[in-house]
Amino acid sequence: EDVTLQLKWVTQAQFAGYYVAQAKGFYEEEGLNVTILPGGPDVAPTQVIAGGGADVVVDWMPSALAAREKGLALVNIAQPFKSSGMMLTCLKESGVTSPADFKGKTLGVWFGGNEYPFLNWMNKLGLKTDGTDVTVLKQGFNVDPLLQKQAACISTMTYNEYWQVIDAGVKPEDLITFKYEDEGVATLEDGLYVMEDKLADPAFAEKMVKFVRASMKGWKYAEANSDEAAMIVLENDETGAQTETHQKRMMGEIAKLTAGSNGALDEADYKRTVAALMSGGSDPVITKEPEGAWTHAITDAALN
Amino acid sequence: MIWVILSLAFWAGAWAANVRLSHSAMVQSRAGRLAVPALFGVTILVVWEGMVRGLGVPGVILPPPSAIAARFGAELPTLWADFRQTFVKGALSGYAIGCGAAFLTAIAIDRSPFLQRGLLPVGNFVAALPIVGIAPILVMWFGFDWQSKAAVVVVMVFFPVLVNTVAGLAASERMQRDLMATWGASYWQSLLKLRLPAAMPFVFNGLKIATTLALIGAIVAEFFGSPIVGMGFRITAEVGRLGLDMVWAEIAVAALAGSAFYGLVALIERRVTFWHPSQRV
Amino acid sequence: MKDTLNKDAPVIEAKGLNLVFQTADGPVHALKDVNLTVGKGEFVSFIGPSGCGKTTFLRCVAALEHPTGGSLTVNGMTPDQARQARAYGYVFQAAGLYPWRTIAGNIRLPLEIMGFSRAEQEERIERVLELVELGGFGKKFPWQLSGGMQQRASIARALAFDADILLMDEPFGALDEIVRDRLNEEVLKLWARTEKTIGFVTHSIPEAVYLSTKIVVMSPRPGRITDIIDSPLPKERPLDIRDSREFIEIAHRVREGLRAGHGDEV
Amino acid sequence: MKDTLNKDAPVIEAKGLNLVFQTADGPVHALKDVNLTVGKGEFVSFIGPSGCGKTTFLRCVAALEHPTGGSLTVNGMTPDQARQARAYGYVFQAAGLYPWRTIAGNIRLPLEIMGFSRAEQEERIERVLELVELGGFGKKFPWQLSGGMQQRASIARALAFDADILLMDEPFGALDEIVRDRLNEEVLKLWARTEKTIGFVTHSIPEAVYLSTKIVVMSPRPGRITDIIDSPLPKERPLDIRDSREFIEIAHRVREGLRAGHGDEV
Amino acid sequence: MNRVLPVLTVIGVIVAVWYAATVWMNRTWVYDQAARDGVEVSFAQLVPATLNQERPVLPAPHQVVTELVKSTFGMKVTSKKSLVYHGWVTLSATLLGFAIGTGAGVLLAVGIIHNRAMDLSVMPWAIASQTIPILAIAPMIIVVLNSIGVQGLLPKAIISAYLSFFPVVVGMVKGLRSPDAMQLDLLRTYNATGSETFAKLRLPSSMPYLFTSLKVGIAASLVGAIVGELPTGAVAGLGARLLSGSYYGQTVQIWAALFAAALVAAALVALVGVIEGRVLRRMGMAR
Ligand SMILES: Nc1ncnc2c1ncn2[C@@H]1O[C@H](COP(=O)(O)OP(=O)(O)OP(=O)(O)O)[C@@H](O)[C@H]1O
Ligand SMILES: Nc1ncnc2c1ncn2[C@@H]1O[C@H](COP(=O)(O)OP(=O)(O)OP(=O)(O)O)[C@@H](O)[C@H]1O
Ligand SMILES: Cc1ncc(C[n+]2csc(CCO)c2C)c(N)n1
Ligand SMILES: [Mg+2]
Ligand SMILES: [Mg+2]
Repeated sequence: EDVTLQLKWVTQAQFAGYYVAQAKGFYEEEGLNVTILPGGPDVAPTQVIAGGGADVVVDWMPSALAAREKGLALVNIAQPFKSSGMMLTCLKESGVTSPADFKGKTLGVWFGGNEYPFLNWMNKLGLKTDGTDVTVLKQGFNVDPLLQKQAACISTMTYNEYWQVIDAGVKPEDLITFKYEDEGVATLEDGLYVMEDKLADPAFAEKMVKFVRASMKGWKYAEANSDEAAMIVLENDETGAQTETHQKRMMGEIAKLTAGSNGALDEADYKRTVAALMSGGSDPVITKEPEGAWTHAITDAALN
Repeated sequence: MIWVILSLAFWAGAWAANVRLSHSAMVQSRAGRLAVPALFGVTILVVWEGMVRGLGVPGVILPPPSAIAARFGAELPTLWADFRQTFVKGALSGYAIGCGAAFLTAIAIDRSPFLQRGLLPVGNFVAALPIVGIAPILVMWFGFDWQSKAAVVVVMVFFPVLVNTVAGLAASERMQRDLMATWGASYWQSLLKLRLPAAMPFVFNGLKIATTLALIGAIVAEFFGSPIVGMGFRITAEVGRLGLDMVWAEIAVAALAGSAFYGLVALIERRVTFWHPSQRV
Repeated sequence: MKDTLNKDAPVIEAKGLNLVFQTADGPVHALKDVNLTVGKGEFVSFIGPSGCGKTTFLRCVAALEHPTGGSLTVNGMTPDQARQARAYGYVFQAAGLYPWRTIAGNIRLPLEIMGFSRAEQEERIERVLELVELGGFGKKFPWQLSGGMQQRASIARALAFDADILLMDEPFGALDEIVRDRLNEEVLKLWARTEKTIGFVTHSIPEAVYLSTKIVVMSPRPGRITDIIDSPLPKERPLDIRDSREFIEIAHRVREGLRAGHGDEV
Repeated sequence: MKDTLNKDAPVIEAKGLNLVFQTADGPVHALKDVNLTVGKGEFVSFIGPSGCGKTTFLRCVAALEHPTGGSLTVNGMTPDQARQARAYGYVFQAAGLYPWRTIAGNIRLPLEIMGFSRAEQEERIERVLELVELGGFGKKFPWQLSGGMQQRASIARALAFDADILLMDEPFGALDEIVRDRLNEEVLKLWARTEKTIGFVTHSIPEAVYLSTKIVVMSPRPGRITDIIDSPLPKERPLDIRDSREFIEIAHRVREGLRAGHGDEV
Repeated sequence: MNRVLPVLTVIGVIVAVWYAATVWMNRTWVYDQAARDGVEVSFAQLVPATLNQERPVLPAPHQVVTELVKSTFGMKVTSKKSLVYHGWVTLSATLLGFAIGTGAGVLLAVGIIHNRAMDLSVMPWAIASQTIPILAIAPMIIVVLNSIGVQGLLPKAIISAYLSFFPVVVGMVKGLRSPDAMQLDLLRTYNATGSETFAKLRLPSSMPYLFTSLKVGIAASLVGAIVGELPTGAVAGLGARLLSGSYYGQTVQIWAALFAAALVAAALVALVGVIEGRVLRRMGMAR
């Protein structure tokens, strides 16, 4: 049975579980033939699945819920990531010591569906993002705005961009970070989503059960064998741009985020995410409580 | 299905009407010459709408023109702000600086065949550098606001204008140059009175190519970092939230602005090079 | 012969002039060993088969080509110096008007370059347009005129600034016989009035004989002078002088010269 | 009047022909009320000042322009039908050779289009190249030839496919007198041999008189025929017929006709 | 070969300016690091420190060249770190796209000159099509093609074709219209058909124009192929190389990929130029 998985970003340890499951033959054991499509800045997983280019996608919940409200009925079938790895990383020399200092500063943010947690946080802090309180910079693919001091803070992931800043020669003690988890504004990250209408087909649901089961096996293996997982990812990187040290370190950080999850979505986390997204000030990401945006049916079948 | 058939029927009808129109006396008039491409454009929109509806293409993949138009109407202030940021600040300033610099450079190297022989191949090489590679670098250098967009535009328009202007400065006929020589005209006199006028058709060729490059350059550069306003910014942001109708509204603005800009330069060209045979039809 | 015209030093003096063009297919010997002396106020016609170097010689005189051998002086100076002294009015084989300027604008161009005052420009444009019978066409653009009218405009342009030496390369090639006759008369009148030195290329034997004080017959490959005929015709020449015995005799001699040069080439 | 030449029905017959060009500046009356009958095997020259409509008339005959009034038949058909019957050989005012074809290739072009066999193509090319004295130049490209040679090549091209009607628009304008004389003789020979009907535009009075059985004198704005002169000269014409009394008389009449037409316009 | 010296001179000047700029643009970083470490740097220390940074704002020329050479010749061509491998991926999409774009452009041009309705209606829209930011619609094209089952090389080639057809249309229309009235009239006197006129007059006379636009078109194709690589997950190709270099802040890698792209473009343009020379010489149009 063929399954196509569309990732949210380029091949890296963030998606180690899937690559491990494939390399270790976990998918094969389930009788699945899985194709993993890497993503990138120009790939919107929601659009790919809407176009029928993938059976299942990895996406962040805010963007998936926003798409659902736009009429694209995505359903969360599993949530391998328990906690959020997103944070704002600031240069100490910019004078930021706490969120109270954001006022008047320039902050770098990812757009393209990743801006919601940030906007929600700023709303909570009572800071306007239209340039009156903070100046928002749509940051590109890299950490240059911080290194060039074009921004006081930029968005980073604990497992990736933060280390690029460090690799660039900035010392950890020159930096100050604000994790979304710690600020109480975290939203759910990498989950698995499928189309609602397809899920109604029992054969497809069955296939997804197998897929989730094998994927979670992959994740747990990756958590336990961090370095091996990183090497597997490296082998799958077609661009040849990844480095071993970076991926090993990333895998270590990723393991911390997946640690708390057995794959099933925690309803409390879901509620928290929805509440955060609906409170988004004048421009909430979603306007009404989503219905049927997640199911335990797959994970229940897969994990028992 | 009915939508598909209707739109195909409309296509056939419009095509027949256009063929008729273009052979009638109407085309002699200005209105007639505008009617044909307008009808063609309307046909594209109707077929698009019919196909999207008839084949049930989801709006998150390709929205129908009606939805785009509705969003366009609803978001005019945003579109205007984006247009000002990207087109007026980024593209226009870059266009002016880039074309101006290229023109002056062309005149500067005009006297030196040595420089021309050396600079043009290197210039062609630089012009072949893909903008998707240059844009991130320039954003890193010039910051994320419009200045870096203008810089990208400058890089993009510089060489086409330079190459065309240099070619144009060599375009005067030998006999015309010889005439200047028999009158003992100075370098500047023959530049001003002969070679620049003769170069104008070429210069405008470059200027016209540069108009389309300018807008594309400014938008693309925004993909690599921008403030939270601008056409490129809006496109990335809206793609992420599946606001495809807004994306297409921005694309429509880009196409309208680009075509208008091109048309304006073509109009100026008509005024300036009225004497050229290609303008005399 | 009419040596009295050579009032003082020769205006154009070519001694053993040679010009070889280096082309991709090898050298082309365009002028070989050309010796010619032209005095002030002379009217010299050049005649010869296509490709024999008539244009090339005129271009050398105007410093548009540089001889590869021999010496050439104009008013005792090098051709380049003479050009800087604005000694030349040149009418090319094709009209060569600038399409972005009106007829008047074209005639004004050399006047602007030579720094004539605005008023004088207007006055001169008016005058030469009348001379070539184009009065009233000053505001037209070149492409709005027929070929013959364009050619006349280019003659007017060369006359406007009163150069000492007028070089004309088949100026009347595109005109019909009647207009040609009329313009021949005009040129003769102008020449008689102003004592300009004129170099004139033509393919027409009657025209050459009618206009010139000196007819230079050339032959091609490599271009050289085969005959120089000093005309005994008087300075006043009504059109019917063309039926005179003297005229017919000179024409005959020119034709013979041409025929001889044609031996090797069609 | 050599009416004997009109063996049967007229080849070209124009009755009250009018042609008005609609231009941006208003209408241009290029041909007004032109009446002309040309019999088979006649050699008709058109002469008149620049812009009088000579080219336009020839173009009407060849169906390249369509009259706005009056009637015009060619071999009893409309010009368009005659063109479809491939009745014309046309030599344009400029040589108009295709630069990407050799001289032979240029001459082959109409033969290809008219579907001659390969062997016959070769044979004809050979023959017409000899005729215009370009034997051996078949493999050259046009720009490798002088202007005069190019013009001869374009004449060869028009002769290659033996059209009944040969229309030539100032074919010898770019040539010097000697070559011109020689080609005039050739054309006459060709005409005498083949009994083609020839329409011929020229600015040269002697040329018109020397070649034609009929000389059409035109005057401009609006273009009309002012005189039609049937030549009494015999069909065999040595070059020195030009010194004969008859010749000079006809030339005189043509010149008078031209001068009259020139009254209003230069 | 009288070009070599001028080109070398210009390159020499550029390299010199580049080195100076390298020192200038990278100096902030050196000073900042020094300030963080609390030490002073002299100019003599500054220069070497700016020329060999791992993440320079502007890499020094020798860094780029080293990287270029290393990733071109320094490894197996099948390696994913080899520029030859990535260059080939891009090149294949470029060539396919160029073929499609040229074909479409020529056909469109033929339509335009033979059909007045097309002439009037297509040109303005062809111009408008080029003002659309391709980078914005490339992802949509990929998704739409994907949904009808087209994957792999073709979607990239289509984006590449989108950029290259325009110059070809413009050049071909100009070229096919370049015969003057007299040349056309000549064929009418032979009563030549439309297709004979096309084959024997319009097509040959359009050749110089065609080649000029092919040179523009093939460079545009390359840019299109690179742009097309980004929304396909950017897994391989020079575009992927640019992007991943950018994403991981590997400035030197970006510059190397950039130069590789320009070199490929230059080589392609030169190749078209050689073919142009051959063809035109055979046709007798090159003098
Ligand atoms: N720039 C040049 N390069 C190479 N050869 C040239 C150049 N100019 C002229 N020639 C050659 O020099 C010779 C003389 O040319 P020139 O133009 O002086 O002839 P001409 O007597 O004026 O002929 P025509 O009566 O046709 O105008 C010709 O064979 C010509 O091909
Ligand atoms: N296509 C056209 N459109 C408008 N006017 C035209 C056109 N062709 C010719 N004319 C005008 O018609 C008149 C006759 O032109 P034609 O070319 O027949 O003159 P011609 O007798 O051949 O002159 P020449 O001796 O200069 O060749 C001219 O006034 C010309 O300007
Ligand atoms: C242009 C662009 N930049 C950043 C992200 C954000 N993002 C989403 S997942 C992920 C992986 C973290 O290493 C990152 C960075 C994006 N989607 N698009
Ligand atoms: Mg000449
Ligand atoms: Mg004519």
